[in-house]
Amino acid sequence: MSDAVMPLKLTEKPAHKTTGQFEIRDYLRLDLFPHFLCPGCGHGIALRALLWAIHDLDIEKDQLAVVSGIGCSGRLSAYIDANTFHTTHGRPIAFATGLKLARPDLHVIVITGDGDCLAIGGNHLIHAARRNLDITCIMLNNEVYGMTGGQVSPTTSLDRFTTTTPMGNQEPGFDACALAKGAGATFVGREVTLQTTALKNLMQEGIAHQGFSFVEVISDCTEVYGRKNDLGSSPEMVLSQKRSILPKFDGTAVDKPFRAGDWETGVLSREDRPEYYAAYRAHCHRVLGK
Amino acid sequence: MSEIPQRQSLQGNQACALGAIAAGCRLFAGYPITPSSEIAERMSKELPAVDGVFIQMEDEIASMAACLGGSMGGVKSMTATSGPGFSLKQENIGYGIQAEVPCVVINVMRGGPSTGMPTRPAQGDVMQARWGTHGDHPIIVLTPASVQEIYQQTIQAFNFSETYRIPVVVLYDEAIGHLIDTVDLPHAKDIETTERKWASGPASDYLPYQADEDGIPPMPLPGDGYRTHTTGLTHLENGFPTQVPADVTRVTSRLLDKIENHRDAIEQYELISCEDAEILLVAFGITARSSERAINIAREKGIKVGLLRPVTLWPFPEKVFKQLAERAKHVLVAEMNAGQLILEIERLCPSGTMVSGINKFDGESIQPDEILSRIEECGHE
Amino acid sequence: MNATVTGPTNVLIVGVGGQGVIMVSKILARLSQQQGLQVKQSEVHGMAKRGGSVFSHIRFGEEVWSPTIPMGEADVVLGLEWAEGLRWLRYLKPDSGTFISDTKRIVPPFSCRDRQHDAKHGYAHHTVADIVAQVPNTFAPDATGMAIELGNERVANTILLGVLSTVMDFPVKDWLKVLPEFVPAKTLETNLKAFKAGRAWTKKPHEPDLRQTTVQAQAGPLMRRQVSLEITEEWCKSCDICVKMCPERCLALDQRQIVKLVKPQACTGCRVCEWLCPDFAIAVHVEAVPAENISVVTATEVRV
Amino acid sequence: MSEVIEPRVSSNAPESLNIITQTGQGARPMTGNEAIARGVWEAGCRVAAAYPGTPSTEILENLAKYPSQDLHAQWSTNEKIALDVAYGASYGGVRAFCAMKHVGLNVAADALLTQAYIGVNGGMVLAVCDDPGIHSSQNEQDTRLFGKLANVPVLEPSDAQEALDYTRWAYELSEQFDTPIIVRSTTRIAHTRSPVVVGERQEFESQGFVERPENIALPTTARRRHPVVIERESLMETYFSESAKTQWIKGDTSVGIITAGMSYSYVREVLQGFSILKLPASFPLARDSVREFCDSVERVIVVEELEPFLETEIAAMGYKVEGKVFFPRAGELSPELVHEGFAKAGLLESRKIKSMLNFDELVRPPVLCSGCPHTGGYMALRALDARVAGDIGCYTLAAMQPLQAMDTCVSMGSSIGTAVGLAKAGNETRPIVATIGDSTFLHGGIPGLIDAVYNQANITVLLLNNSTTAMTGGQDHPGTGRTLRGDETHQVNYAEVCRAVGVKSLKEVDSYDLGVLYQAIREATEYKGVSVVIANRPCVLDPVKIKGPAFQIRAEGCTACQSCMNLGCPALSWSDEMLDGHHKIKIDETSCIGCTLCVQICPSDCIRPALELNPS
Repeated sequence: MSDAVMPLKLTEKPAHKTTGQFEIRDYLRLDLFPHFLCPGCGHGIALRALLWAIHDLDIEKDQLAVVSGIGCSGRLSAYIDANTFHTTHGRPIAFATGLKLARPDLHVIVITGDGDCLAIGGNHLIHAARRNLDITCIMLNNEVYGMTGGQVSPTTSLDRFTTTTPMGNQEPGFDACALAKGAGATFVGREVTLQTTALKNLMQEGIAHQGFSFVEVISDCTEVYGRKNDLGSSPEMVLSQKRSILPKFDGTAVDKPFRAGDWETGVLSREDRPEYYAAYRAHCHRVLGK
Repeated sequence: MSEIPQRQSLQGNQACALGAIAAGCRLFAGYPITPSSEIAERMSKELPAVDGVFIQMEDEIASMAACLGGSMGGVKSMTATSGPGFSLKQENIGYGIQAEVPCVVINVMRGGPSTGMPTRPAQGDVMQARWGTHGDHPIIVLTPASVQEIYQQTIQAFNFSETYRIPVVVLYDEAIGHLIDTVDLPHAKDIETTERKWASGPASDYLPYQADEDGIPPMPLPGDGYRTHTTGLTHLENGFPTQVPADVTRVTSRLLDKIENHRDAIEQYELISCEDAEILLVAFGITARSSERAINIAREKGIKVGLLRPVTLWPFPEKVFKQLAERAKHVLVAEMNAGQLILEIERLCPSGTMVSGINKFDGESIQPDEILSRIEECGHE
Repeated sequence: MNATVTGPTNVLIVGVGGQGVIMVSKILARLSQQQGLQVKQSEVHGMAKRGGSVFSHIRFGEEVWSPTIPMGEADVVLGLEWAEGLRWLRYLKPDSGTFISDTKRIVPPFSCRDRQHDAKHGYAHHTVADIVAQVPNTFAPDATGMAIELGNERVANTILLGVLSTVMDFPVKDWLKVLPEFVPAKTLETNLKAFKAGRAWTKKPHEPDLRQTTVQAQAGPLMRRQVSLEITEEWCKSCDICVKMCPERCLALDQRQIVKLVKPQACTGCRVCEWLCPDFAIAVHVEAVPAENISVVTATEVRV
Repeated sequence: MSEVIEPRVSSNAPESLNIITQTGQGARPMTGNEAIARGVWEAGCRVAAAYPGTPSTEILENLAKYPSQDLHAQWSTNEKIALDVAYGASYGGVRAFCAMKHVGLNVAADALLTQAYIGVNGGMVLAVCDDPGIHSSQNEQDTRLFGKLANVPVLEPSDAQEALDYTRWAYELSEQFDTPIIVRSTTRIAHTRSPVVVGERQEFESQGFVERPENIALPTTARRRHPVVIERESLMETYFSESAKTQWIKGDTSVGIITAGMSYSYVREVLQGFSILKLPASFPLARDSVREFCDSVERVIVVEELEPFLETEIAAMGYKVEGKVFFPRAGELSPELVHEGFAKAGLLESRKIKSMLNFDELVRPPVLCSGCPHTGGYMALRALDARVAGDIGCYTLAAMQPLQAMDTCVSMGSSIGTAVGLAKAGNETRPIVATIGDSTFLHGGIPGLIDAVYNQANITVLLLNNSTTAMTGGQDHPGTGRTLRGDETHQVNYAEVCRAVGVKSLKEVDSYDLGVLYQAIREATEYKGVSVVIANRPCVLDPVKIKGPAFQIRAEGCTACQSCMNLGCPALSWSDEMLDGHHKIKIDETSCIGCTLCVQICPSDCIRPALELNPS
């Protein structure tokens, strides 16, 4: 095995870059377009934000590895002109773990969905968060299993209808960010697709972060979930994302208080903790006297 | 000229780990399970010294995934488990086969089904190793019968895996896994290791699943500028999914042919006293060791019995077996299960050949006299 | 027979809704009434609290007929806001009028309406120095700033009232007597301080503050930015997000339900459509073009 | 007719304004509206009703300050109801009052024109405030013409003192001549403060309801009454000619100026020495006085605001009269315009104002307040590209930049009918939405809604419920659950009203919830038939000034897309910082009330609570 295959020193990541023309086409596999997502699917907006962040971080496409799981979110990796891996249901973080350990020089980004990440893949999420390996996990939360036709997911809101909750969902959902933070993720953030630039900035920070970063994207499934729950047209669903994230504060309106936010957005937590691979390698060297 | 090998007293599982290191394995992702845990333990000690990475994952699924992930990154990777964990790994073994990702999976067999008998040997995973994951697929399964052979076959497994871009299973039972024996460890330069066929040439012309004449496509290394897509979906030569029947037939056939067409190079076996055997005994792993003893005694008694010990359990060494079976009146299959390999034997035997099994699944290995008595029964017919 | 114009004292108090124009007017009206003069005070409100311009005419003298001050006849124009003060300068007696105005700027959203690249503010561009050059009797304190220092931004009008008191003939004690009738008891002390601060301000020498009030000038655009929208028809899935989210309502779906730039002159190249298109069907290109090469500022559409 | 030679002498200042009913102690400063209210109270009026309308609103608000045992004062649902209520009281034998703006009289006209035939039991006075210059109206119609049409006398005070005096006088005239009387005010009188000497309240013993045939308007009674009305007109012409309030200011007889109301003040302001005839009533014309005056001067010039009403009447008497040839027919008069008119007439030197003090004028149109709940609805309609039939209220401002989300606006309550017509025209491709405020809905919207349902019109009605009559300064109405005097009363439930008239598609939403609002309106427009969306949020000014925690813009996050500027929120303006040729935005924290509308629109998440950005 040659050294070239497995560089062992941690590569420095470039600092933030705020300017520069971003042409998304430079980052796409154009012959696959138009993409397969439904009209108005928020995943497309999230994908733009991700590629924009990558552009602004000046990451070489050759040095970028995108690992995805199964579901609508899983399909996104195919559209990115990079080293892309469309893996098995729930496992992208585990795949990414192996990949990152083998190739710490690569920027490894996981694209996953709410079902992929929190249900079948929940175990991998929490352990990856705990280890703090330098992976960025982007979870697109549209509250539903869109690819399989709209079944209930671990983030489906209460009373919402899905094909497997014909009488309305009665299971409480996960707060994915709280879960990730609780499990030890050293960078946790959440943003909605409507706030594309903020989403891009959050992703940019997440990718630049040394350690396991978790970014929840509030996306929308207009064709399956939206239709089933009467959530309106695509623009309405995008707009209504805002309703759930408005800043919390006490109102003084006469008849009723101003709306309180359901979710917080932006960088929710950040922690300085040794990155897994670097720490592992350094420790081994220390013990072995290298 | 080869140097004098280093001789060590080793447990089977330890030999496996050393074999892996010798083969160039630099990433091990595992999850503890009896009776395979010593492999992980030894790997965790060996890998840092060679700048490799050991990681104990959260479960066997993740172990398998991480193992594939490491390999996709260009590093020889391995995982080790036993039956229950092997079941969990099947999902991603399928991915490895479909996406053609080399890697090595060690399965140290124990009693089953389910939790079964963790500390007792068995050979019940023959069919799971072949058909454990869904769909039509090829597989390579190696089954060493001694501690020395564990060492060698682990290296062989990596070589096959790298050559044919396929997960390779090394299947042995608890008895050998925990057996301590003297092993000759060759000097590094005397160990033949195979490197993956990497993609080269202009990226614009490159199709990640466009096979060479040997049926095996060169693999892209991330960072080399090929920027390909890897998927578990049935995919075209360009790596992107297809559902067009003709395309699916073509690409899936190639996957199958990739192994089928290289049987001669892959199939390995050992023949003992088969030249004139009228009774052909087929056995592998620890059972082969009992069988050898039984044959020796039977031969002393004048019974014309021989042993075929498949080393590649899958693909099964068909050609040689058929030749032997032509001559044999009786074929005996000894295995520590209720009859698995025998199914393949029955399929391969010419009609009229008597096939019977020597089966045991009580957590004890099959003793030579048990085999001997069955040989004698056949000999007296 | 010659008719002559009679001359009561005319004070025009102007500002923006909510600044306290009416309170200042009432104080002055009361004061002059107490001096035994006839007073008329006319105001237009109604729209005032909707952020509009508020003005109040105060006329007092031996005989007052019209409630409004003829143009060019105001003895004092008192502005509670800079641009409002300037707006009513036309009413000031050209030779002898006194102009008193806070330098506070309340920029209306309307003056920020130009959406084109390199657009300029519509807010008044004259500085205190510009005005002093034309109206020697100008008092332009930063009353709001002084009021904030006193702890209550709302007493800026009382500071200006203090300035006003120095140019009127009424005795100071009368001013101080009227003030409590119109200000809330709890702010009386601050208001009295503010009144005195206003008076004191006029005693100090003041250089016209050249930094005040001028919106930071932008360098003249030698280059204009040309916007073009690249629409990939084949990729558009008619989701309507761009159409509904475009701040300028430039976009629409055509008969084939494909996005189209329908109001090119309104497009500012803000990129919101590009950002929110889940299908990457819109790309906004902004290119710098020499200004002389552009006759009409309009975006173009490229369909691919 | 009296002769006045000396100018009036100012009165002494009052010491206290505290006790509104107090009399004596000299003159006190009052607006015209306060003075009319005082006159109504002093006249012993027992019932007063009005619908708010600038510039008349404060009359009833001031009346409500007088003791409730003295008089009942109420907001009515519209001007016609107000007039009916007042007239009912008059039927009942007590003095009654009704106030409205000029266009309000259009609504009440149906009742008024017949009341003129019926006559009065208790004295009946209407104060109608015109709005020359259209400060806050949809036209500048001249109420004097209405007086003539209705055969109802029109008194024209020229300042606050006269506003009080004429109002009291009007009651005497009303009872003496058995007719309702209009006191016509204008914006300048209504909102000008000048000293007023007040009087005491008269109390009357009511004679109760008087049964007379003309109480019931039937063809037979009307036919009998019309000649009586005509005769009354000529009786009053004589009366006014003999009245001391018709003033002849003796002067140079080369020119005689005939004027009334506010115009009189302007004339006195700019012109001295000539003969002036000041008429207290524009209708019926004091013909004898006019004749005598005209005969005494060489040249007759009429100075009047708006229509050439007096000019036409006097010309019809056979005199050569000049007026509108010098003075504009449109817009409000001013000392400048009157001066220029006299200059044209050759009486004065034209006054050229030195224009050195001319500066760029800043455009500062009235805008919807920071946090105005109407903004959200129009943002949604704007995005929906709806054809919007607007109505009268603050929200009419949404027709202007930047919202520009209103296509029509006619008169109170017109929106729904207009929308029905647009729909029935059958050629509109955009969704048709009528927008109407809560007060306007109650005023004149409900019949329109019934019409829409009855005729199965395919329209959407957006009821902008801010729980007040905001445009006129926050008056109560039947939807607020409070009366003019602040007492609790039944509160109209709009949803029930809509359902009761047959609306099947109905949704109530929060005006600040942009996403939901948009969706509700969009779905409503897709409904076939009449759909109603009720958007609820209280006005941010009235009855309580709302101020929540302010927001601020994180400049580094602002992409200068200017999406938020479409709200037209006065708290938002450009900052000096620029990005890609566009100004970034800043928020004036003192005016931001924290409604979150801009936060909901911002695609960059750069608008955050000020407290979060500056915790100190």
